[in-house]
Order: sequence, then structure tokens, then C-alpha cells
Amino acid sequence: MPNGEHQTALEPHHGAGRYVAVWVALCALTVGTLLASRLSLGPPWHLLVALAIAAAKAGLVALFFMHLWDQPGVNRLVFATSLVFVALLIGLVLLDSATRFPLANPPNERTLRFEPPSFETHVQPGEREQGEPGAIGRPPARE
Amino acid sequence: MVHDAPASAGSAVYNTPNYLNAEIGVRSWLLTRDHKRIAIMYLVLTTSAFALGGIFAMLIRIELLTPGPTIMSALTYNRMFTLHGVIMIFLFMVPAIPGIFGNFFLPLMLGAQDVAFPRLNLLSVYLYLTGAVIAVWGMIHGGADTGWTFYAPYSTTTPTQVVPILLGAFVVGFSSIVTGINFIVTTHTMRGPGLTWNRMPLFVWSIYATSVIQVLATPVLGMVLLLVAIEHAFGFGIFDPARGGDPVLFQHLFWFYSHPAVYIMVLPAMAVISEVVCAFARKNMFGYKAVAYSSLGIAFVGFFTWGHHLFTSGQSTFDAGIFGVLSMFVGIFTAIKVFNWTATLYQGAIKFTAPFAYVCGFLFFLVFGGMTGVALATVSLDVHWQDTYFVVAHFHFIMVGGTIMAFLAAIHYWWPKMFGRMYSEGWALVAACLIILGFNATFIPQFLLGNMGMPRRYYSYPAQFWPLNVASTAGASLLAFGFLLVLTYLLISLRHGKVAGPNPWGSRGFEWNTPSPPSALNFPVPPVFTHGPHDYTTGAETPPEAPGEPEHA
Amino acid sequence: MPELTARAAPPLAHHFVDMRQQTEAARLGMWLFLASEVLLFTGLFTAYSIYRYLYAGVFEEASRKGVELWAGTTNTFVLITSSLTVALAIHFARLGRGKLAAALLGVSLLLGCAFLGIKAIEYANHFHEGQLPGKFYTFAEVQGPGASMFFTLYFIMTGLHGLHVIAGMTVLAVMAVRAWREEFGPEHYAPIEIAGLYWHLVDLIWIFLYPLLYLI
Amino acid sequence: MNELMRRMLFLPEQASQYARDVDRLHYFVITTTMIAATGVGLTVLWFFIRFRRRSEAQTTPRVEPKTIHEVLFIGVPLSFFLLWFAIGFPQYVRLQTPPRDAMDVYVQAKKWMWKFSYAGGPNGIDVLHVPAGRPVRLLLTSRDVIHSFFVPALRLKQDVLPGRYTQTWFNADKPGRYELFCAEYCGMGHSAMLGEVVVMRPEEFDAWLADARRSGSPAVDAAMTEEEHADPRQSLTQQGERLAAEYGCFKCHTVDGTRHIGPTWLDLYRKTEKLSDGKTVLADEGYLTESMMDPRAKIVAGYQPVMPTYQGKIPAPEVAAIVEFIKSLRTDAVKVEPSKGPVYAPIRK
Repeated sequence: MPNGEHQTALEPHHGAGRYVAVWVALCALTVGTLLASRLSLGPPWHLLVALAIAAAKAGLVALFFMHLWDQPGVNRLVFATSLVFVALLIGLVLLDSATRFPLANPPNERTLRFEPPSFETHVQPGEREQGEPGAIGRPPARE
Repeated sequence: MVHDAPASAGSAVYNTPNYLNAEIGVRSWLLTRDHKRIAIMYLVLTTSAFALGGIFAMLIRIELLTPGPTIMSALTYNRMFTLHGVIMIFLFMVPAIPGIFGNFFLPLMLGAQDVAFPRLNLLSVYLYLTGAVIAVWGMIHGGADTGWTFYAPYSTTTPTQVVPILLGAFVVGFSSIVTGINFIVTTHTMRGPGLTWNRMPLFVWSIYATSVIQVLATPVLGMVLLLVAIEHAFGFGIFDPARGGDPVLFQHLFWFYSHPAVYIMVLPAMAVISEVVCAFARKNMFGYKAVAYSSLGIAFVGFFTWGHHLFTSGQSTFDAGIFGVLSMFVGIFTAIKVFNWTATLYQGAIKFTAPFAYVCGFLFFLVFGGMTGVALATVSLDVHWQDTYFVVAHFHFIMVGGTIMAFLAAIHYWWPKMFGRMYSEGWALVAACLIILGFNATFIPQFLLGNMGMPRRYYSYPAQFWPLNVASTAGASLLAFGFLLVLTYLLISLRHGKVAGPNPWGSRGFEWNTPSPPSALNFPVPPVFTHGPHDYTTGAETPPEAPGEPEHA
Repeated sequence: MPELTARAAPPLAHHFVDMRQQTEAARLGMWLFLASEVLLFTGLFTAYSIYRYLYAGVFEEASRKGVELWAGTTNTFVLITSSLTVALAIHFARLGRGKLAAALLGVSLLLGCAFLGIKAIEYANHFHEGQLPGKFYTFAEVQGPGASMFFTLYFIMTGLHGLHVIAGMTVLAVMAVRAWREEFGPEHYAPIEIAGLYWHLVDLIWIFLYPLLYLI
Repeated sequence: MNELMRRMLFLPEQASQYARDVDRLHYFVITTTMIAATGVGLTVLWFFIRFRRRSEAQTTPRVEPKTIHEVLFIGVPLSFFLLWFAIGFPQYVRLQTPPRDAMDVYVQAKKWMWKFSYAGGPNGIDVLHVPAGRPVRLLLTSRDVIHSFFVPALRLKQDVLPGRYTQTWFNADKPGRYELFCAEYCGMGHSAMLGEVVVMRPEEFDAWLADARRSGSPAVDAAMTEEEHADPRQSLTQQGERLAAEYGCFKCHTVDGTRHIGPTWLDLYRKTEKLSDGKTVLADEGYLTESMMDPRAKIVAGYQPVMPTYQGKIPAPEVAAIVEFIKSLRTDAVKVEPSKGPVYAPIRK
């Protein structure tokens, strides 16, 4: 005898029309994302728009083709949990790259953005004017 | 019962039908789908892996007996510690307690006849075996010298046999995922009538939390190991700095698995301790819900802390702060468990036995090892300790002092249930003392070595580290002797131990309501659960009531 | 189980209490497996995010000059449609129309072959142009740091996805045979349903690969 | 007290104020840990003595926790842990933030040795000379795999990554010789990748440096030069000049302020350049490195994007040398006499 978890009624069974409607929506969204990419929205919008449309499509597939809409909560929970960890991994690793000491990233076009203050404080222009390049052994004349 | 099997061992206990003699022959073992037999297969396999890893550990300790070269070359030494790490972690620590005790007792505690997917369960054994064989093949054909962490770009450029070791770990990872899925589904769908979530044994809660980590973290490890293997074999350049690759990315992906993996290893240990504490204190768990939910808390928060392995690796200061503060929270869940276990002893009826001796050791080691872990996550202190023997000592406190103590507690606690025989209690206590003593002698000097600044993975070392290394090696010999003693008396007890009976400890855990050893079908009548486990308030045994109707055909 | 009189009773494993428990277990198991698949790909998506962040311009240039938009777009439509046919196949299998379900699965298999065919043409082009990962990279039009990284990720991501397509097609083929033999019905459709789940996941991953590799 | 605790915990000498500060946190953390572990152990022992099993049929009361118990179980350790973090993290931030007047030393690690380059020369192998009481910033890079720069006496450790730079700094205030280890596993010679940090009194250091730059010494480290095809007797700046010529930089860039195919290098360092897309950029080490690796990312206004990429063609240490050379090109800079090469004979162990 199963316990309470199995006591849900048979899942509702929808007609085939619903699947076709979802398919039409998916195709429309694909055309949409293609058109949006032609618009040259520029960063970061082109990325956000494309990912938002992809997420919408993925949502449709998961909810209707994969029946998450009808099924017991635990399956939804499993899927949602996996997405939380996807966001966690990508988010924190990206954050690291974005806030690192700039030279600790590989040489790239973005090295200069997101400079932490530690890097700014390195050597200011004019500070070394008194000495030879990279004056060593003598603190720069300052204040 | 299905079979009236002939006696196999020629003694009274094995004349009763049970899972060991339900079917006979090698084939019946190799193709079995009985969760109990699969557990025994895991017992044999993981214990062999432990022996192999232990031999490597002893060789490492002997090499470090003197500051210069002692018995092997630097390259051999590097292979030794790599294989010691890979075998102990992937082939013993991760699969041992879930594979053996999870498989054996999870269905029994849930009142189920088997795990949800018996065929997948067998598959996981063979995946494990395949991975182990691939890895051992790699060891014989050159081994790897990367350390178990496989840090790129060293691992992608070393000429040793990294690829088979990586693939072996990858395949074993799949075994781990399959086991995890199986246990989660079993816990969700196979609980017997009346067994609500809040009546589930704490063992089940912890194994469940472990499985969640296994399912969600292991694939990332699989991917990253595959990427390293691809790069090593074909030069795709994904972690190659010369092609714009980022070695720190490897570390992120690796620790996203390998930090939660620490909890894959230690949560099952906590599962065991929860059962053993209650059984020998004859007490209900103090703060059942706190202990249960803290397992899930560990599983969840454990995912948020991987960056504390990267404080010195060039990670951003900002990320270090985030990971630093989040790491402080994961210690809390362990603290909750430790305090509740200790409080469980209050007003109990404590009997000092070998399993309980290991619990006492476990509690001390876990507090010390756990708090040094939090200390290591204290950002500025980590800068000094990172990659020194302090780290080595810390995680051995958790792994050996935590997981292996719990493994030993479990095997002593459940041995009579699994094999129907008692071992020699006197020798067990001697061995427990030896192991606890040897453990302290091995690893406390390593904390001090770390403070002195001796980096890990050193083949030779400056002379000031010598005395403490000698102490550590001496302790390790004691430890090895203790393990051999355990192995000896347990094997002897299989044939000569006295018959245990269904419940030699008077435990009120659900799994003790079966005969020892349990029959092939677990329960002739499915049990009905009316209360939680470990209820010692009444004098008489109150086994879960059996419903009137017989089991279905 | 009175409503099952028409066809053979579905197989109930000895350790389950009833069909519902067995179905729920199978479904939950599949979802957990899908979650682990998602995290398997997450390793690659993380690598993609980092390198795209570091080499944004080069990645966009490589995507513009290195991959064929028509191929990616066609493949997107192909996979979406195959998902539809699989969903419909499950629908008709539940209604007991096994032959129709098998036919729909056959269409899905054909679409899967089409997907792999287009992918093969793309791969052939990449080989021809030297748009290859890591040390094999010889594509002159896009240079600079991160250029070969785009193709490293491209090949690993689409390659792993392609392996999943092949695995999914194998499973669908088995299900097509079983549906043809009228093994499924209103009470017993869990195998074809979880096989479908797997195919939908393959589609789901492509839905993200398409914009990341072809559009931006 | 400090000395007692330090010896009890086997900690090495404290060669900087940072080391002393970190050690204070260390004592606090270890003391708390010891008290907690011993406390739990003693409690278990006491409960065992007090609540031993009297009979085999003994029953026990059902004890349930009050909320206050669980709050205490969570609150007490959490407040300690957060306190540790609150003390430790600012120390870490301090370690990650070099002061602006720090002296720069480039550190290159390779299997299995350390090379230290002072901007005006000389180079040192395995021995880093620094002045006491002055902050020193290290810019570290590796030629092969990951290494880690670890000086226990300074409580300092920083991984050295191939292909990019990490930084760390210290201000050693106690003259002496301190051990330097490689802490990140790097292969067969990992445990032999030892070095020394020699902290000298400032005036001694100045004298040493002047002497090192003036007098020549033919001592050349074979292992380093073989792969580097560079003459270590040259200072980093001079190496940069030679390398720039070798790589053909001067076909497009001048060093005298004249406009050519590319922008001149004179006074380029720390100059604010206007880009073709209207943005501005500060030409610091990061920008200069980037411009070699990915020249088309930021084109200075008025120039054509014709420069090829040098990604993968120039090893990281050579990039450092070229950058150092560009930094040296200043109109107001005092002309430096070419150093006669290192006077400094590396100490080999």
C-alpha cells in the first residue's frame, strides 16, 4: 500500500491540439529570436533578449511537452533545484572573473574594465618623475 | 519464503533461510538484484580499495621518514600520493557508506522490499568496478602524478597516464550518480505505510541529503575531468593559458564538485552516528528535526562555499569575501548535529561498546577537524595554511577521524545484522583504542607541520620538519596495525563468532525488526509504522505492527 | 485492475506495491537523471560564460564568420518539430493507438537523422576552413585571443549534444518498436513517456546552444 | 604571550607586522577550537559516567529540545565563526591591496626555480633581496604550470599563474633570511623549488643594489638562459628594448615621439589615449599587455587597425620586459647608464 504521496488522481490528459499550439509558439519564438539578432541591439541587450527568448522556449518545452504543468510537485522541485545550481555556478564564477585583479585574467579586450581600487592605487603618473624608470631602492618623493 | 535453501556454512545460524543462502553460486551473486547482496559486493570492493589506498599511504609515510630520499624516487612518490588520493576518495570514501550501509539498510528502514531500481543498483556496482579497473590499469601502466586535484595546466601537460585515471574517476562518478538517483527515488516513493517524513530514521535523512549532492555535483566533476582528458589527449586548449584558457576556471569547476564531495563523504558518517548514538544511549534523538533538516542544510549550503579553496589562487577579493562568509554558515549545521548528539546522551542509558568508542572518537575529531575547517575558511589564516600540512591534517581529521570512525562504528554496529554473528568485543575495544591513538599520533603532528610551513606533496623537506614527520609515521604504523586487527577478528567471527540473534543490542532502529541475517525478501509482511525510530520510553519491544493481510503474490 | 482486461497486464516489478508507485518512481528517477544531465552541460555553459565574457568581441566575430546561421536555424526547427512528434506519440500511445505512435516516433527519428546530417555538413565545413579547436585552429579570418576557444567550446558543446541526440534516437527507436507491438495503453505508458522526457531535454539544451553559438 | 603561543603552535618567525596580526587571529581561532573540542569530549565523558546503563531493560524518558537549545546551538558557534571572518577578511583585503609607494619586483616561476627581476636590474635566481621596512609589491607570473610563492615567516602565499599576473605585497620589518617554498604542486622538483627572501637594512639594500647594478659578473644561470635566449646581464628594460626590436615593433612604433604607423611609445605609459570609438583609456600595464595580445580591441583614434596579434607568440616574461621598456620611455626621465649586468651571482643550493 503506498502512502499519501501516490494518492493524486490520474494526471489530466489534454488533447493533441495543445501540443500543436505549443509547437507554433516555439516556432514563432525562434523566428523572433532570429529577427531580434538582426536588429543589432548591441551589448548587453542582444544577449539578454536572446537568452530571455531561449528561456521562454525552454519553459514551454518543460511545462507542456515534458508535462511539468500537470505533474506532482517533486518533479518540478527537482528541475527547479538543478536550475538554481546552474545559476549558482555560472553566477559566482562570472563574478570572480569580473572582479579579479585585472592582470590575473588572461590578456583580453576587457582587461581594463572593473578595475578594483587595489590596482588603481599602484603608481600614479608623475610619481616617478624624480627618478629613473622604476626607481628602486628609494621611496618615490611624495608629500 | 521462496527458497528452502541448503545450508552453506554448516552452522545453525545459516540454516535459517536468509539473503546469503537464498541462492547459491557465483552467478547468483554476480547477477543479483538484492540490495543486501549488492551491499556485500560493495563491502568487498570498497574494502579492497581501502586496503590498496592504505598501502600507498604507508609507503608515503615511510618515504617521509627521513628528509631526503628514503625508499623511492620523486616521480614514484608523486604517483603514490596521487593514487592514494584518487583511490581513497573516489573508490572508498564516496561509495563506501552509501554503497554498503545505504544499500543494505535504507530499504529495511523504509519497510521496502528493495530499492526503487534494483537493476540500476547492480549497474552501479559494475560501473564502479569498471571505473576501478580502468584506473588500476592506468596505475599499472605508469600512473598519474598530478595529485587527486588534477590541477590544470599541470595535469594537461604531464607525460604520465592521466587519461585512464581521469576516465576511471569519470565512470565511478556515474556509479555514484546512479546510486544517488536510486536512493532519492526510494526515499520518495517506497516508504512503508505510516512512515511519514518526520518518522524517517535519521540515517535515511542523511543518506537522502548525500544523494542530492551526488546527483547535482558529480556531473560537473565528470565534465571537468572529461575536459582535462580531452585537453591532455588532443590539445583542445580549454585550460591552456597560451590559447587564452583560464586555469582558475578549472579550479572553480573542480571544487564545485569537490567541496560538496566532502559532504558526500561525511554526511553518511553523520547518518551512522545518529543511529549508533541513539542505540547505545537508549535514547530518542534530542532535536530530531534539527538533526534531520541540518542534513539538507549541509547539502544545500555546501554548494556555496567552494571558492574557499581558491583564496590564494588569483580569485577576486570580492569573491573571496562572499565565499568566506558563506563558508562560516556550513559549519553551523555540523555544530547543530554535534550538540544534539551530545545532548542525546543526557539522561540516557549508555553502554560502552566498540561502536560507541568510535562515536566518542568521532565526536572529538569532528569538532576539531570541523572547526579547523572553518578556521581554514577564515580568509587571512588560509593564506598561511593553504597547501600546507595543516590542510592535510584537517581533511584527514574529517575523512579518517570522521568518515572512517563512522565506517568502523557502522560495521561493528551492523555486523550482527548483516552476517548474524558477533565479533569479539574485547579485541574490538583494543582495536578501537589502537586506532584512535594511532590516528592522533599521525595527524596532530601534521597540524604543527602545517603551522611551521611545510607544504603538502613534498618529497623531501628541510631538516627542521624531521622530528614531527617521524612522529607522524610512527602513528601511521599504529593506525595500520589497528585496521589489520579489525579485519582479522571480523573475518574470524564470520565462522566462529557466536550467533547474534535478531537484535543483540536491544536497538529500536527499524532495521532490527528483521531476522539476522535478513531474509531475501526483507519482510514476510510489510511493516506499518506508528512512531519514529529509537523510541525507548517503553520497556517492552514494540515492533512496528504488521497488518493482517499477507504479502501480495 | 479492471480496465486492463483488453491487453496484457503491464509488468509490475516485485518490489513495488502497485503500478502507480512504479510509474512515479520511474518518472522521478528520470527527472533526477535529467537534472544531472543539466548539470553535466552546466560545466560547459560555465566555461562558455567565462570565455565569452573575457573575449566578447572575438566570440561575436567568430560566431558571425565561423558558423552557418541557416544550419543552426534549420536545426532548431527540426528539433522543435521532432519534440512535437514525440509529444504526440506519447499522447497517442496513451490513447492506445500504438501504430500511430510508432509512426510519429518514426518521423522523430527521421528528423533526428536530418539534424545529424546538417550537423555533419557543418562539421565538414569547419574542417575545411580550419575552424578547429585549440592547436588545430588555422582559420585566418578570426584571430586574437579566444578565437580558437570559441571553436573549442563549439565542438565540445555540439559534440556532446550530438552524442545525446544519438542516445535519444536509440531510445526512441526501441520505443517505436514497442509501440508498434501495442505494448502501451492508458495505464501503462511510463517507458515511452520517460523516453520522451529525455528527447525533450536534448531539445531544451539545443534551445540554449542555438542563440549562444549562432546568434550572438 | 605572543612568543609562548607562537612556540607552542610551532609557528615560524614573524617577519612583518602582517604576520604578527594574522598570528593573533590564529591564537584566538585555535584556542576556541581546542576549548570547543575538549568541551564536547568532556561532556560526553561526563554524560557517560553519569548516565551509564544500569540494567539491560532500562528505559529512558523522551527528551525534546526547547527552542532556546537549538537557538544556542546555532547562535554560539555562528557568532564565533562570523567574528573570525570579520577579523580575517579585512586582513586578507590588506594583503590584496599593495600600497602605492611599493617597490615593484617581477617574479617569474618555472620548473623548478624562482627568478626575481628589479625594473632597473639586476635579476636574481632563487634569492629575493628586499629592504626592511619598505613595502614591496610582487607581480608574479609563471612560465609553465601553476606555482605558489610561499614565505612562512611573512604568512604570505600567492599562486603564480602561467600567462597572466597575480600580485601580492609585504613589508618585512625584521632583517634576516627567510625560507621561500613553492606551495602548489608542480611536478618532480616541487619540493626542491626552494628559495630565500633576504631582508636587509634599507641602507645595506641600497648599497647592495647599487653595487649589483654597477659591477659586472659573468655568472649566468645556464638553466634560465637556455630557454630564455636572453642575456641576464641586461636589465629588464634593456631586455625589453632588444625584444621589441626582435619582434619588429619598431617597424611601426617609434620611441622618440614621432608619429608612425602606430602610436609612439614615448610617454605612452600612464597616458590617457582617445580611442576610435570615442572612449578613452588609461595606458597602463593592462592596456599595454592587451594591445599586444589583442590589438584590435581598442584602436587609438587616428590609427588603422593593422597590428597583428602576438597572442601565443611572446611568452609572458617577455611581455613583461617589453612593458617595462615602454614604461621607461619618458621625456623627463633621467637617462640611465646601461647597467653593466648583474653583479649579483645567484646562490645555488
